[in-house]
Amino acid sequence: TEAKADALVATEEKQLKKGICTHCSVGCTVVGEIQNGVWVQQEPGWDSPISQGTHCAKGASVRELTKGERRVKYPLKLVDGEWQRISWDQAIEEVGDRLLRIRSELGPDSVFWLGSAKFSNETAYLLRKFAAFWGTNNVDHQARICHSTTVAGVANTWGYGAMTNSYNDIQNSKCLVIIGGNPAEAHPVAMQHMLRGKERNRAPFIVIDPRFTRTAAHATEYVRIRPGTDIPVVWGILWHIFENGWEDKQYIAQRVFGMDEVRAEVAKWTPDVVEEVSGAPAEQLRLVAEQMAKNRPSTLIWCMGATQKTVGTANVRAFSILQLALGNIGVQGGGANIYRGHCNVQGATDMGLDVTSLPSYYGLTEGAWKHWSRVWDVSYDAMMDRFGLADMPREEKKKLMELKGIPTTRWFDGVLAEDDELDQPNQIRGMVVLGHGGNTVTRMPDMLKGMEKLDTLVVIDPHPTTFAAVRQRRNGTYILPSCTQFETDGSRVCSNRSIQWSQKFVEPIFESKDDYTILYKLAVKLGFAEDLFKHIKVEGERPLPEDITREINRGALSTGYTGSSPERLKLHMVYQHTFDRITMQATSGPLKGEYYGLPWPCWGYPEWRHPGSPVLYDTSKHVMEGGGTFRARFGVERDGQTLLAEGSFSRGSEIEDGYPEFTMAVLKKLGWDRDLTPGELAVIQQIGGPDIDKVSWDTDLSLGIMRVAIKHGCLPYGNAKARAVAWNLPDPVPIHREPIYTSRPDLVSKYPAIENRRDFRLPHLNRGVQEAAVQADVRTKFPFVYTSGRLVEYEGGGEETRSNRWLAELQQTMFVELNNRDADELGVADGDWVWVSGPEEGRAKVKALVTERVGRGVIFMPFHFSGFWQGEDLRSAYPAGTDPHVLGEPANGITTYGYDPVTFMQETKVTLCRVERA
Amino acid sequence: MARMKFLCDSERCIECNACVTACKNEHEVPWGMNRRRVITLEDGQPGERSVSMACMHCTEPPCAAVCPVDCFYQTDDGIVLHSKDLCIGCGYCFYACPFGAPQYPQASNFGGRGKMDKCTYCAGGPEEDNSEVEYQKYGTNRIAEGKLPLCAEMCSTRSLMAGDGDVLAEIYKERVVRRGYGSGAWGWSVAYRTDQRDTFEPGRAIGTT
Amino acid sequence: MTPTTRRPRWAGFPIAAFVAVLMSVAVGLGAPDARAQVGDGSPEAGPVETEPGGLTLKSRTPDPNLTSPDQVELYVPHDDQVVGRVSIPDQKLATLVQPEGRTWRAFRMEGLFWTAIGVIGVTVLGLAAFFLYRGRIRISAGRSGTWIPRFSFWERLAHWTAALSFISLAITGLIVTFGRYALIPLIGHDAFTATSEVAKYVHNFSGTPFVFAILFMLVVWIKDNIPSRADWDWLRHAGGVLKGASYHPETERFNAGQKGIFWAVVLGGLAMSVTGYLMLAPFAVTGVGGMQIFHVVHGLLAVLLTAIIIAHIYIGTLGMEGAFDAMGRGEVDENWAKEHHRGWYETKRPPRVYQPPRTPPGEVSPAE
Amino acid sequence: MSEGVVALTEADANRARVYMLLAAVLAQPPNKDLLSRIGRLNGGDGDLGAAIGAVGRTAAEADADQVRRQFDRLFIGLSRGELVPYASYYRTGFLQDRPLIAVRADLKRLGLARVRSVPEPEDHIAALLETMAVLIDGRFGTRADELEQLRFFDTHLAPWAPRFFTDLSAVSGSPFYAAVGALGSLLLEIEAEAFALL
Ligand SMILES: Nc1nc2c(c(=O)[nH]1)N[C@H]1C(S)=C(S)[C@@H](COP(=O)(O)OP(=O)(O)OC[C@H]3O[C@@H](n4cnc5c(=O)[nH]c(N)nc54)[C@H](O)[C@@H]3O)O[C@H]1N2
Ligand SMILES: Nc1nc2c(c(=O)[nH]1)N[C@H]1C(S)=C(S)[C@@H](COP(=O)(O)OP(=O)(O)OC[C@H]3O[C@@H](n4cnc5c(=O)[nH]c(N)nc54)[C@H](O)[C@@H]3O)O[C@H]1N2
Ligand code: HEM
Ligand code: HEM
Ligand code: SF4
Ligand code: SF4
Ligand code: SF4
Ligand code: SF4
Ligand code: SF4
Ligand SMILES: [Mo]
Repeated sequence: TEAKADALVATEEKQLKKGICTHCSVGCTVVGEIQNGVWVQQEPGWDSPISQGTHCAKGASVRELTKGERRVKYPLKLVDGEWQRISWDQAIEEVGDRLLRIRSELGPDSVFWLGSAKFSNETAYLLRKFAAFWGTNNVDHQARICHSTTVAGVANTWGYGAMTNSYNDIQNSKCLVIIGGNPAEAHPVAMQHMLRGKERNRAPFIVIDPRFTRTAAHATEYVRIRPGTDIPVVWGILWHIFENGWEDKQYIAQRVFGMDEVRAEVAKWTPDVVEEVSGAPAEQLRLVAEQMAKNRPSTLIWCMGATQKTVGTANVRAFSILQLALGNIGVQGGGANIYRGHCNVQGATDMGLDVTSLPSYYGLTEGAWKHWSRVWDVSYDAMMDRFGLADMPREEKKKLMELKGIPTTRWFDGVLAEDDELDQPNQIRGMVVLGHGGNTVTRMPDMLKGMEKLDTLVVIDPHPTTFAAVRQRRNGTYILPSCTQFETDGSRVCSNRSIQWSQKFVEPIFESKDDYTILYKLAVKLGFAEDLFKHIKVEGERPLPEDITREINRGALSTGYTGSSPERLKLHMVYQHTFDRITMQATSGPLKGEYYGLPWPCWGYPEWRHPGSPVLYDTSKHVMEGGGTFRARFGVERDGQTLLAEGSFSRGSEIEDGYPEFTMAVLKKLGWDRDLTPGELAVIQQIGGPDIDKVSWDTDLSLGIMRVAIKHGCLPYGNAKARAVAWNLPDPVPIHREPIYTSRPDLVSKYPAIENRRDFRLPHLNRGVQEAAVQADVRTKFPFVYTSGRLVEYEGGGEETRSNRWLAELQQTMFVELNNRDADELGVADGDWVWVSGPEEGRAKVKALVTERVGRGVIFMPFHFSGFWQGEDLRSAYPAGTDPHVLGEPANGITTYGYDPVTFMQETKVTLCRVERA
Repeated sequence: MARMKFLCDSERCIECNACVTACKNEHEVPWGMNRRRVITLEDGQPGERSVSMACMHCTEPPCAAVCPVDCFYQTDDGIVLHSKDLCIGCGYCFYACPFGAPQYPQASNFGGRGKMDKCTYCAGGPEEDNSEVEYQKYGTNRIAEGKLPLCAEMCSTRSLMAGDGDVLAEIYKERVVRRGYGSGAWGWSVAYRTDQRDTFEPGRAIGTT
Repeated sequence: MTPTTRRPRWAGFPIAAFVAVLMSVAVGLGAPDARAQVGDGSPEAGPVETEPGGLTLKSRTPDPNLTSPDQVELYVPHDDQVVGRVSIPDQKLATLVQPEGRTWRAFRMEGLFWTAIGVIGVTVLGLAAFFLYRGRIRISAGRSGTWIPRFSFWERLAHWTAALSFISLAITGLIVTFGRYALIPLIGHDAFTATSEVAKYVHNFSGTPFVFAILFMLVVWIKDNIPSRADWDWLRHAGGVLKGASYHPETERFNAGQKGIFWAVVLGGLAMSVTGYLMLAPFAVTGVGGMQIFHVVHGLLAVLLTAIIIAHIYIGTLGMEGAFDAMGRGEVDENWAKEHHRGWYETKRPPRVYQPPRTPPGEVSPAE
Repeated sequence: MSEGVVALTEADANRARVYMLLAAVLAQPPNKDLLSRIGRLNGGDGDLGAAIGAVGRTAAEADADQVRRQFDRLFIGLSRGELVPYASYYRTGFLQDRPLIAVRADLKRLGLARVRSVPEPEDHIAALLETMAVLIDGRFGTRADELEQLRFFDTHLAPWAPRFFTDLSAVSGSPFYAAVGALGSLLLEIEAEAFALL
C-alpha cells in the first residue's frame, strides 16, 4: 500500500465536490469525485459533523441520480396519449399560453403551484415569490402533508416551528423517547447519535409506536399503542408526573403559561382510562414517566406517527406540553427533536412555500405583504393588483391576497368542488408540479378524478412521476426535465436548522435545467421576470442562487436568516472538519465559536458573526452566543395573567425578566431608541411612515431594532412564556378525538371528531364523515386498523428510488405487514397475495408479510409504490424501458378522508380496512 | 502486519442497508449479486437484531480449501481474494462458505455459473492495482488507495467496522463495557478463531491452502 | 441472548433427507396449496381486536455488573444454522451462519478424497491381486470357432454410449476432485483452469447420453436381470471364477455378478443423474443444505460406481477370455457361452439331437 | 475536405460517408429533406452496398413524421427510449460512467469538442461515429492516421457498438432503423476486419 494507486482514470484530473444528500432531513454530506464532468466515485463525507462519513442506503446511492438511465432528459408533451419530445422554447411557449389563458379566463387562483421540499432554499423562495407575482396563494409543498401540524403546534406553543435541538445533541440526552417516528428507517444517520447517546449515558430508550419497528428493536422500553391514541398516552404519562410531583415547578412558574388548564384535562386520564383507550399498559406508562422524570434532560422525538393525523396539531401540542412540564425545552440534551422529512422541508417551510404564509412565517396579512413588497422592491398596490380577476374591486383582490390557499392535501377538491363550496372565484384548472410525487396524498381515487379534469398539468421533475403516468390524461400534460440538486447549487436546511450549501457536481444532464433556469424562462413568458428578478442577477437564463440567498438574508428577519450569507455558508462546508462532533461548534480555525451551518436564528448581519443557535430557547447562553428565550408572539397578557417570562431570561440580558418583542415603541419606552444610528432611523422612518412606533424588529430592514435589542443582551423577538394553552387553536388544550374511521366506534360519542367547519377555501367535514362511518358500521366490514409509513430504501412516492437499481433491488415487492395470528385466521401465509380494501372505494393487491412487527388487528403498508392500480399491473402501460425497476400498489389508493383542522394535514396513519386472500 | 477483519456490532445495526448500497455503488455490482446483505434475526420480536454480512475473510478460508482450481489467495493482511480468470464457476465455495458470501451471475451450471464474485474487502484482485481490468472484474481497489472498505466507512451507525482485528476487538469491547450489553461479534468464532472446536480447519488432511 | 437458532435443516441421515427432498419436489409440483384446507379465510369473521401492549426489552438494558473489557464475550460460538429475514429475494442469503458447510467441506476435502482413493485403490489392488492369483480366466474348453449372437447392435450402441459417457464423466469428475492436487503441480493454474473448464463442460454434457443409454439398457435388459435361484447358486460358487474352479454354475443370460452390475449401473446411474441434474440447476429445489447432500450423494456414488465399473471393465477385458467379444462383436464363442451362461446358451444354441449325460455337481473341484 | 498531405482515397471517403450517414440518422431523426436524399441511395454491389440499399429503400418508404416518432420511441421515450445508445450504458449499465471520461479525454487530445447546443454526452453512438468520420476524412483539419483511427475505434466503439447495432437491427416497428442497425453492424464488422490487418 505504499504506492497508492487511485481508483479513478489515472490520466484525468480529479475534482472533489461536496454536496448534501437529497433524501432526508438529516442532511448527510455527500462527497463526489468528478472527472471530465462524470461523477465517478462517491466517498464518505468524513468531515461532516452531522453524518461523519456515514449514510443510509439512500444516501449511499445518490451517485446513481446523475447516471441512472431512467430520468427525464428532454421536454415532453402528451399528444393523444403519446409522449412527444419538444424543444424547450416550444414547451415554455405552450405552457405559458395555456396558463395565461386560464389566468385571464378564471383568475390566477385557478392554477395550483406545487413545490418541493427537495430543492434548495433559493428555489423554494423563488417559487413562493413567483406565485405571489402570478397572483395566488395556491402554492404549497410537501410540508403540508408532512410536518405542517408540527409547525402549527410548536410555533403556537413557544414561537418557532422547528426542531429545538440537533441530532448531535441527542448524545447529551439522559433519556430518549421516540413517539410516532421510526428513525432507523426514516432518519438512519440520526440513529448514530441516538444510539451513542443511549450508550454513553446508559439512557433509557423508549419507543411508543403501534409497530415494533427497527427503531423499537433498539429500545429498552417499547410501548405498543392503538394507532391514533397519542394524546391519551401522553396525558397518561403526564398524569403520573403530576401525581408524583415530578414536574419542574420552577420552570413552569417562570416559563409556561396555562399549565393548570392542562392539569385539569390530564386528571381525566387515569391509568385505567388510558389503558382502556390506548392499550398502553398502565404500569409501563408509569415507568416511562419515571424514567423521563428521573433521567433529565430527556428528549422527545416525534415524526409522522404524530403529525399525520386528524389530531396532528393537538398531538404536537400535547408532546410539547409534556416536555415543558419536565422543563426539558431550551436545554442541551432535552428538547423537542422533531425529525423533519425531506432534505429541505425545514428550509422550504421557512421560505413560505405554503398556502398560509409569505417567506419566514410572516403570514398573509397586509403587514406581511408590505414587508415583502419592500424587500422585493415592488409596490404593494401592484402586488395586490396581481390577485383575482382583472375586473375585481380592490377589496376583493385584497381579500384573496390575504386568504389562505387550497392546500396540497386537497387540491383535487379544489378541482372537483361545486362553485358554492369554494371560496375563490373559480375551480382549479391548471397545475404546475415541481418536485412532488403523485401517489403521496390520501384519497387517490378522488385525486385521479381531479387529475382527469385539469386542463393543464405541468410536471417539472427529474423523474417522470406518478402524475405523468396517469392514464386518464391524454393531452394537456407537459414534463419539463428539471435536474437534481447535484447538478445545481444552493443551500438546504436540515432538521436541526443548520443551513448547508451544496455544490454542483456535474452539469445538468441532457436537456434538463435547474429549477432556477426553468422558473426564469417561465417568468419571462408569463411577463413578470423583470420584477421577479429585480435584485437577482441572471446569467444567461440562470438566476444566481447566491443573489437569491442574499435577498432571503435581507427579508427573513423573523427567523434570523439575516446573519447567514452564501459566503459564510460556503465557508462552513469547507471547514466542516473544525466543528466538534457533539456540540457542533467550531473549536479551531477561522470559524472558531460558530455552530455548524449557522442554525437559525442567526442574528444580525453576517459581519456580526453570530454563531447560530444550536438549541432554541436556551437561556443559559447569551443571545450573541446562540442563547434564546421563548418567543413573545401572542401579546403580553391574557385574562389578567402575564404572558411574559417571570424571572427567567437569557444570560447577559439587561432586562432580567420577560419582555415583549421589540418594536420602535418598546425601544422608546426603554430609552434604547437613542442607540439607533441615523441611517437605521431613516430606514425605520421610511418603513413606518407616520406611525413609526409600529415598526417591529422583524420588519425593520435596517436591522437597527434587532441590533439594539441584542446589544442589550435581549432577544429581539421578546421573552415570553410558552403556551400550554393556545387559545387561538380549535382545541386550546389538546383533547383526544377518535380517528374518523375508528376501530373503537364505542368511544366516538365520548371523543368525537371536530365539528364540521370551513377553512382553506373548502369545507372540512371530519365530524360528518365520522358519524356516517359509525352509523354504517364500517368497523364491522373493515375490521383492521390501517397504518402506513416508510421503508429505509425508498423515499416518498418512490419515483426516484424505485428507478435506482441499487435501491430497487433491496425491496422488490409491495407488501402489507400482517400479524401472525391474523394471518393464520385468514389462512394467509407469508408471501401470499392479499387484497386490502378501504372503506372509501380503494383497494390494493399486495403480498402479505406475516410478522409480529404489527400487533393483532393492525396492518401496515409502505407508501412508496405505484405502477399497480387496484390489482392491475400497469407495467405494460409504461413506454418500454421507462418503468421504474419496481412497481407496486400505492398505499394511498386506500387512505381515506380526514384532515387536521388547523393545517388540513391528511390522515395517512389511521383508517380501517379489510384483508382478504387474493 | 494488520489482520483485516469485519466486525458487525449487532447492537448498533439498524438494517439501513447503507453498507449494501455503498458496495453496489463503489463496485457497480450488478443486480442480483449481493456481496453484502443484511439479515434480521427474530424480526419483529423483542430479541430482534440485524447483522450485516459479507465475506468475513476467514482465517484458513473454507472457500479456498474446497476450490477445485485453487484460485483463492490470501493477502498479507488476511484478505481472501480470488482470481476470476481461474474460477470455473463450480459453486463449491458457496457450499463451503459458512456465510453464504460467494455469488454467481448465473443460476445454471451448464457451462458453469459464471465467475464467482464476492466481497473483496475493497481490495480488487490479482491484476495491477486499480487498472481498468481490475476494476471491471473486481471493482475498485480502495485498499491500494490507502482507504478502507466503503461499506464500513459509510455504515450509518458505525455498526459495521473494518480494519485490523485487534483494533476492532478493542473498540467493540470498549463499547460493550460502556453500554453494558452486547451479543458478541457475529461470525467471529466461525471465521477467525483457530483454537476452538467450531473452527474450520480446511484441508487439514491434505495440508494445502 | 441466544440468537434465533434452528436445528440444521438437514440434520440426520443424508440419504433420508435426500429422499425427503425428492418427495417434497413431487409434492410441490402436484399438490395444491395445502393451506387451502385450513380455515375458511373469511374476512367477515368479525372484528379483530387491536392488541397493543408493552415490553421491557431486557436484552438491551445495561448490565450494571459488566465493568471490564475482559468480561466481554467476543467469540460467541454459533453451532446451529442461524436464519433470519432478508429483504432481497434470494432467500438463501437469509441464512447467516451455515455450519453444514463445515461438514460438507470435511466431506469434500477429506471424506470424498480418501473414500475415492480408498475404494478405487482397493478395487484396483484387489483386481491386481486377483489377476496375479487367478490370471486370465480362459475358456476352459478353448474356442469352438462357432459364434453365438449375444448383443444386438442397439444393445451394443447403448452399452458403448453408456460406457464412453461414463468414462468421460468419471475422468472429468476425477479431474475436478483430484486435479488440484494431481494436475496443478504438473501443468500450472492457468492450464488447469482451462482443463477443468473443459472437463466441466464435458462432464455436464456427457450426463445426458449416459442417462439415455442406461434408460435404454434398463428397458431391454431388465427382464434378464430379475434375480433368480440360479443367482444364488452362482454366488455360492463365487461365480466359479476362483482359481482352479472348473465348475461353471448354472446361469441365465446374466449371472448374479452381471445383474449386480446392471442394477448398480441403472440405479446408481439414475441417482447420479438426478443428483447431477439437480446440481446443474443449483438451488432450484432446495437450499445450500440440500445442495450439499446432493453433492455428497453424487460424489460417493461416483466413487462406488467407478470402483464397480473398474472391476467390470477388468472382467470384460483383461480378466476373462472371450468376454469382450460379447460387446465387441455382439457374438460369443459357443464354448464361452456354455461355460459362463449355460442356461442362456441352452436357449440360444442350435437344436441338438443328442444330449450327453450331465456330470453331477461336485463339491470338490478336481485338479486340472 | 481534407487539407492533409496524403490525398484522401476514394475508399476512405466512402468509409467516412457511411459513418456520417449513420451518425446523421442516429443523432436526430432525419428531416424530410435528408430522408428523401437517403431514399435515393441505392448502395451498389456487395454486402455493404446491399445494406446501404436497404437503408435507402426503407427511407424511401417512410415518411419523416413517422421516422421522427420512431426515433422518439427508440431513443427518447418518457424517461428513456427502448434503446440507450451510449457507450457508458452499454458497457457499465449506467449513463455517464467511466467510458465517457475516456471519450472526453480522447476528444480533448484530438482537439475536438461537443457543440454546446448538443445536450447528449459525447459517448452517444452518433458522436462516436461522427468522430470516426472526422478522423478518416479530416474535415476539421488534419486527418488522423490509421493507427489513431484504430485506437479510437478499439477503445470507444468496438467494445459495445456491435451489440448496440445488433439490438437496433432487431427493433420492431421501424424498418428504417432496423436497416440502419444492420448497416451499422456490417460497417463495424468490416472495419474491425480491416483494422485487424493493420
Ligand atoms: N427511507 C426513507 N426515509 C425518509 C423518507 C422516506 O420516504 N423514506 N421520508 C422523509 C420524510 S418526508 C419524512 S416526513 C420522515 C418520516 O419519518 P417517520 O415519521 O419516522 O416515518 P413513518 O414510517 O412515516 O412513521 C413513523 C411511525 O409512526 C408510526 N405510527 C403510525 N400511527 C401512529 C400513531 O397513531 N401513533 C404513534 N405514536 N405512532 C404511529 C408508524 O408505525 C411508524 O413506525 O422520513 C423522512 N425520511
Ligand atoms: N400513505 C402515506 N402517504 C404519505 C406519507 C405516509 O406516511 N403515508 N407520508 C407523506 C409525507 S411525510 C411526505 S413528505 C410525502 C412525500 O411525498 P412526495 O414529496 O410526493 O414524494 P417524493 O418522491 O419525495 O417526491 C419528490 C419529487 O421531487 C423530485 N425532485 C428531486 N429533486 C428535485 C429538484 O431538485 N427539483 C425538482 N423540480 N424536483 C426534484 C423527485 O424526482 C420526486 O419526484 O408523502 C406523504 N404521503
Ligand atoms: C471399456 C470399458 C468396458 C468394457 C470393455 C465393457 C465390456 C462389457 C462386456 C464384454 C459386457 C458383456 C458381458 C456379457 O456378455 O455378459 C458388458 C456388459 C455390460 N456393461 Fe460393460 N464394458 C465397459 C464399460 C461399461 C461401463 C462404463 C458401463 C456402465 C456405466 C457398463 C455397463 C455394462 C452393463 C450394464 C452390462 C450388462 C450387464 C453385464 O454384462 O454386466 N460397461 N460390458
Ligand atoms: C447424468 C449424469 C451426471 C450429471 C448430470 C453430473 C453432473 C455433475 C455436476 C453438475 C457436478 C458438479 C461439478 C461441476 O460443476 O463440474 C458433478 C461432479 C462430479 N461428478 Fe457428476 N454428473 C453425472 C454423472 C456422473 C457420473 C456417472 C460420475 C461418475 C463417476 C460422476 C462423477 C462426478 C464426480 C467425481 C464429480 C466431482 C465431485 C467433486 O469434485 O467433489 N458424475 N457431476
Ligand atoms: S437519506 Fe437521510 S440519513 Fe440517509 S444518507 Fe440521506 S440524509 Fe443521510
Ligand atoms: S469461507 Fe466464505 S467468508 Fe470465509 S473467506 Fe471464504 S468466502 Fe469469505
Ligand atoms: S466457483 Fe470458482 S472460486 Fe468457487 S470453488 Fe468453484 S472455481 Fe473456485
Ligand atoms: S468490503 Fe468492499 S467489496 Fe466487500 S462488501 Fe464492503 S464494499 Fe463490498
Ligand atoms: S450500514 Fe451499518 S447499520 Fe446499516 S445495515 Fe449496514 S451494518 Fe447495519
Ligand atoms: Mo415528509
